[in-house]
Amino acid sequence: MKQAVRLGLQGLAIMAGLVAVLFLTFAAFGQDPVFGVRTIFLGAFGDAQGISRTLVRATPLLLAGLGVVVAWRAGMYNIGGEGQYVLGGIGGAMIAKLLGGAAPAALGPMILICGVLFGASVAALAAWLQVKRGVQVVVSTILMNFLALELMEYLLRGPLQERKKQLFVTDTLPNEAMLMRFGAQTDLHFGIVIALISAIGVAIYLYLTKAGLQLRIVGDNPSAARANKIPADAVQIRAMAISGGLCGLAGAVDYAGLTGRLADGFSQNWGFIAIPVALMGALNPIATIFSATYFGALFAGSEELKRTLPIGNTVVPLVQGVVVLAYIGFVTWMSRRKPVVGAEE
Amino acid sequence: TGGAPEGKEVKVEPNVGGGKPIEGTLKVALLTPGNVNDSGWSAIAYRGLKAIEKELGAEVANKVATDASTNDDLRSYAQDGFHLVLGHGFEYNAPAVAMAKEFPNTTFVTSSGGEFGPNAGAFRFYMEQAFYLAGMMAGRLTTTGKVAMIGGPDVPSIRSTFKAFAAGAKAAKPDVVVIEKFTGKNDDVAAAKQATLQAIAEGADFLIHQTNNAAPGFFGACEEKKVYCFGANENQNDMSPQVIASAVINAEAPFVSLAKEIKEGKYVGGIRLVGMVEGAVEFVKNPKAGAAVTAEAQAFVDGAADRILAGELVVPKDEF
Amino acid sequence: MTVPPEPILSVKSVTKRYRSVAALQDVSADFYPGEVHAVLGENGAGKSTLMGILAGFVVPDSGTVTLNGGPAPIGRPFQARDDGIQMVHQHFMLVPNFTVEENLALSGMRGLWQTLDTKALSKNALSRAIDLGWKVDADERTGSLPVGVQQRLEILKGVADRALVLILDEPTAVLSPSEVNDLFRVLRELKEQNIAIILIAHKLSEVMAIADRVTVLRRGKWVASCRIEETNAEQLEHWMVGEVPHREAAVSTSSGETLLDVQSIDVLGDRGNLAVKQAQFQVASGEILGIGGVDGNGQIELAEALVGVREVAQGDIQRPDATGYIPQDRHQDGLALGLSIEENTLLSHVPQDAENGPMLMRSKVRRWASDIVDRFRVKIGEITDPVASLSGGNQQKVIVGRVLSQNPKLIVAVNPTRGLDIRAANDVHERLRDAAKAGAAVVLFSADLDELALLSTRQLAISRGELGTDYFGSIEAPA
Amino acid sequence: MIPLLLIAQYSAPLAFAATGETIGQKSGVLNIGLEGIMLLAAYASVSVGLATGSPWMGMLAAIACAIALSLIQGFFTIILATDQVVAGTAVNLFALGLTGTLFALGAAKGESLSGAPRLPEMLPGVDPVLLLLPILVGCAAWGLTKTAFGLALRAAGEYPAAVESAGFSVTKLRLIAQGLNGLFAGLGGGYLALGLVQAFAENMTSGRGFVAIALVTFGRWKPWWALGASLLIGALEWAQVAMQGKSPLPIQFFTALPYLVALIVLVIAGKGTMAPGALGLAYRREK
Ligand SMILES: Nc1ncnc2c1ncn2[C@@H]1O[C@H](COP(=O)(O)OP(=O)(O)OP(=O)(O)O)[C@@H](O)[C@H]1O
Ligand SMILES: Nc1ncnc2c1ncn2[C@@H]1O[C@H](COP(=O)(O)OP(=O)(O)OP(=O)(O)O)[C@@H](O)[C@H]1O
Ligand SMILES: [Mg+2]
Ligand SMILES: [Mg+2]
Repeated sequence: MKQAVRLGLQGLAIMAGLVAVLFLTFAAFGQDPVFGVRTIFLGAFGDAQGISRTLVRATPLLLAGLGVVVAWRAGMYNIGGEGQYVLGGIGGAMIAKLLGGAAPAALGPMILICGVLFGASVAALAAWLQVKRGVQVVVSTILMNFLALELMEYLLRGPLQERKKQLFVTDTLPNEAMLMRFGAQTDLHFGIVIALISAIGVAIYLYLTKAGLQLRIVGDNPSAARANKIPADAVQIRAMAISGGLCGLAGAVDYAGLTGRLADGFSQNWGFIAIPVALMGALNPIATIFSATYFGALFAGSEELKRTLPIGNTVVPLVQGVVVLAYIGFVTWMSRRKPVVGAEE
Repeated sequence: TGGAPEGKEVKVEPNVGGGKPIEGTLKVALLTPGNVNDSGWSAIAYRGLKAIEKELGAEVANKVATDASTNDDLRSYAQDGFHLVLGHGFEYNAPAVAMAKEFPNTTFVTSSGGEFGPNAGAFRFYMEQAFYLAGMMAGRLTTTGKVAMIGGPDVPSIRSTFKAFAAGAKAAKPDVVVIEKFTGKNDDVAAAKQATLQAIAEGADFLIHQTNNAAPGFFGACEEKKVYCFGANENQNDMSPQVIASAVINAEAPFVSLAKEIKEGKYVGGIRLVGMVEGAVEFVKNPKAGAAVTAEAQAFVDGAADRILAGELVVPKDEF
Repeated sequence: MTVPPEPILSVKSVTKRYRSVAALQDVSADFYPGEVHAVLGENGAGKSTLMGILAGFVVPDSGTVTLNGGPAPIGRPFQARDDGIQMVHQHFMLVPNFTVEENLALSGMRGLWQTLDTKALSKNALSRAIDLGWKVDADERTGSLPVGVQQRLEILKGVADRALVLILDEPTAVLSPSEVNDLFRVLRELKEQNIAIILIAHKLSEVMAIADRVTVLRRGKWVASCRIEETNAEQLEHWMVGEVPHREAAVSTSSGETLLDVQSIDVLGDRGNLAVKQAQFQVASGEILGIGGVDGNGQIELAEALVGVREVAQGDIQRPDATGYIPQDRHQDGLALGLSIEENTLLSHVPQDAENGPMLMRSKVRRWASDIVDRFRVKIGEITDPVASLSGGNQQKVIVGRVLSQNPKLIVAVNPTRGLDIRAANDVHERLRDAAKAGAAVVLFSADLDELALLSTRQLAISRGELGTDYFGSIEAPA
Repeated sequence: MIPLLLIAQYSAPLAFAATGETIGQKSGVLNIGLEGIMLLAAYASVSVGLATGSPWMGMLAAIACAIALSLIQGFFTIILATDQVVAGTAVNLFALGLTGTLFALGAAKGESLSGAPRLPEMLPGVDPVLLLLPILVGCAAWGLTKTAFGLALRAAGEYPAAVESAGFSVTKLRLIAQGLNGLFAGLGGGYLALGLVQAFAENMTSGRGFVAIALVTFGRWKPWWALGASLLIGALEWAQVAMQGKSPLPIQFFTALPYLVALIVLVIAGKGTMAPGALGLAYRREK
């Protein structure tokens, strides 16, 4: 109980701190801070449109954030979420192209499955390269991000180009193949449910299954895992596959739920932002729901801001950078002050 | 799964007119693919928007819209009672036409794109005309027999203008070699310079570009190597002494006349091609170019321009 | 030898608290030049804390420390080092990827802003090595040297320059008997050079062999100090733990069925070297096979091969399905320190009834973990606390507990009591013996001859990857 | 044929950044914020160069800003011991947002960030910064292997506890390394903007910082090798520009080539055992 109160207070303190950071950032650039913070808040939570906007932004962040959680918990520093997200979209678009107009109702689920498989396979490849060839995942996934983007650009100009061969985009998905929408008033789609289910699934996997326990053991101490016959290499490759699968799912969900097509601007850096999302969620799948929502709100609110301020576009990453630094600084500072749990007689 | 309900549930639909004259302040919103300070594609549209604000006293708003936010942005502006929502790019066309069905009282117009509806349409800047003229001038003036085009991102609109430039060059000098390089990026100034230097090294002595934000790299290379070049999109004649002319889009005139139509309730959905005849596209020579442009070449190009204006010369363009 | 009247280093009534824990309470001691002064005590008695204060790493809450009659540089470890107080840490402070010369140069450097002459910077240390009769290859990669040699480097770092006091924290724990002998020879030599040597050790036989003077701590309090002649092993043990723990004799040889059958196996090390050559032996139910030897002679590789963690390059091993492995280094191989105590009890084995398909049954897991904590008397706060919050001994009990609770037919244990105090070590010994009595085959690797003698029914020695019988040295009596 | 000088010029930003990152990684710190630090330096070099009319002031500003941002990141990763990847990601976001916002504010006032003054050339095509590159790479290689500081710095990246016991502060060493990393990133970003094109555009680093991080592994944590790797990638880039239009392969294949080659080389070179032992691990002093 006391713990819950303390956590709650800490959460409040963090929220207050984050608002203060927003406030100061606006002030620093000579913008009216009250107006700025108000606009962001109303844009994110002001009405049904705002809330839906927040949830729509939070969806890929949560899915990719969960991907980061799973990989990092296994000691694999996957920073290739962006590339895996793009590949998820590519996978979805490929199956849509392959099936042509056939079975539009079954297409939605197929897109998601293909997205997962595409993301999972490259991430697993990166893991395999680390385990077998010593190529660090941190480095290989950076390079794979670039490669995924180039691949998408190529596909949009070749095999995946729309039917009329005029634009560098894919055909737009038929409505029946899109994920269920919650109303015509907003973009809110079924993806948020998929993301929430995934969060619960990841939580169950990590904390309530043997495989999840093994994954965390490997991440904490691969040497101990090996000495206890837990196949650390296989566990790490599996973790990366799950991680890449979730990031790929994020891409596929955005494709089938939001954009309905792939274009050069498909990559919106959700895969990168997912890293601070996961870390602010303390690498815990349930807490990641909240941090993804927070970031989603920041993006959604800043959409409103972009409509009104000339610096609206660029001030968002600035705020995010400051927020993440302030947050990790605060958390580290707190954990230093926290008394060490000792068990001395 | 299942698609979005077909517009049945739409309740937020301010009565802002449509088909009838608008009383009170006209509200116009603009979506651009990039920041409006890119001194390129997005900047053009912003100038058009500012002209609407000034000449019609309209309330204006603008925003960068990505693929993920396009629908939301179109819808939000419509819900906020904007009478005209401009999407500056082919990528907004399909979503805008679809969205127009849900908001019959708002007009959605995109730059480029092939779809339209009763309250939605597009106008296509016939930029190819100016590029064609630039190509002719380059073809006429080149001493190496090689001219070049430097592109940033590889997109249909840029490819189409490059085709027109190449056609113009060939029209002036049938055996001209046309070099084409893309950097693949919008903002990599160094890559733009690199590509330009390479094209010059391959022999090009007249170059045109579509590098948007990265244009300083293009001009820098031309200046360094003392070769002549053309500006694009905006009037870039002052950006470097090497610029002999610019292929310019004037969005002001078509934007303002469009806004007027909306205000007077006269807009009819469709696709319009706006080019040199409408004053939307222009090939502006640089008065400071001096001897770089021979009188003969200038006359040659002027003649072609006249034929374009007279409708005798149809410049090739891609559909997109 | 004569005892000079003045101590070189002395502490008066020092107290050091770590929040609720009083690591040291009102402790005083004097250390004299030319003497080996042993500091004894159970795990957590405060020995390392006291050494930390002497070497300037730890700032006491109260009390005074004097060096040569003047104030000692408290809290300024580098000043302390320059003043001649040198410390050899329990965990070596050597860069594994550096050459010996680079490591010696690193510790010989006095400033950063100079060009590097590793030869010159390591010259002192290397010449001391020759004085002390040690052969050291300056170009060898440090990490690939045996522990004993690494420890020599640590000592060389300490005595390279002016050394008045040399502090060694549990130096013998990692050494073979002959290496211990060599260390003691060197300590005696250094003693002759009038250096004050302070030594922490858990083994009384070693203390009796080398020390001139002892100080005993118990739970942070000073218990006794005296010259070694004035006391004996029993009394020291009494001072340390209050009562002398009961010791059982080794189990008698049993003639049960053969559970482990090792047929001329070769095992490769991490770098592809042949770590174990043609090992061949059997262990029967109820038997405890002791394998002695110096660290780095193939024990780890053999142990890992026995339990199936490492593949054999050649030969064959027949082993029962249920095997338990107590690895040598609990932090490296035994525990996932970031996970809870409960989760660490599942590290080597998840009990069958706690598994339901892929799922873990929370209540069953909790019961399994609490059982281990209860039966092995692990002192914990909450079972969901991180295992890192436990003291070294209690961490070891978690490992021993989870391994023995799965009722393995084969137990392979490597130095299971290293660093444990007498009482905790006795506990572990008893558990292993019980397991053997209950019919398991036990293979015990230990560098500790006493432990081998106490537990094993049969003994082998391993040297350079080969198993033999006559390896054991013995500890020489003081000259 | 691409003149070697051009390859050197256009790979210099990568080479500066990769050399700095090599120093940083040798001390145990992975600097994911490299991209952002270069971007800030690029902005500072052009805006200050234009404002003062002096390219020297521009370069100085680039270096100063890069070091400052690098040390801010160091405050988090080294002093507070937060996760290095997250802090670096945050720094990238921060720099992208900061430079973009300043650029937008300037553009709104009608300021343009092109046509900055350039540094005088010492030899044709070689300005003092480019000349500095081999000198500084040499200094870095020499400093890492032939000075006491280099030994301590490498030890801090391998086994920090040993450094502390030898009497040197791991925190201080890593901060110095992070500062040097910033210095090099500043030169790289400044050279990219002021040296090569005398102009700034939003996000003009276009991933060069990330590629530089990969080049450190590619270069086996050795400054000269990092320079070599940068030159190789630079040569590939030139080759792709040159080959464009002369081959039926899609443009994207060529633009992907440098990343593809880097990845393939890493796979072939195999086991990264050369990586510093404590790379990416925060060090907290025991008390
Ligand atoms: N940095 C610290 N923070 C908190 N408690 C500490 C710290 N260092 C030591 N202690 C506590 O102080 C007590 C004495 O520890 P110390 O390390 O001096 O014991 P020791 O006699 O060296 O034990 P061992 O034989 O296990 O090495 C222990 O209870 C320990 O938990
Ligand atoms: N988080 C902690 N809080 C309080 N005391 C701790 C903590 N972690 C360790 N200690 C204490 O610090 C001392 C040293 O810990 P460690 O685990 O190294 O024990 P050890 O017996 O000295 O082990 P080893 O011989 O393997 O070094 C122990 O006495 C332990 O109780
Ligand atoms: Mg101790
Ligand atoms: Mg100990």
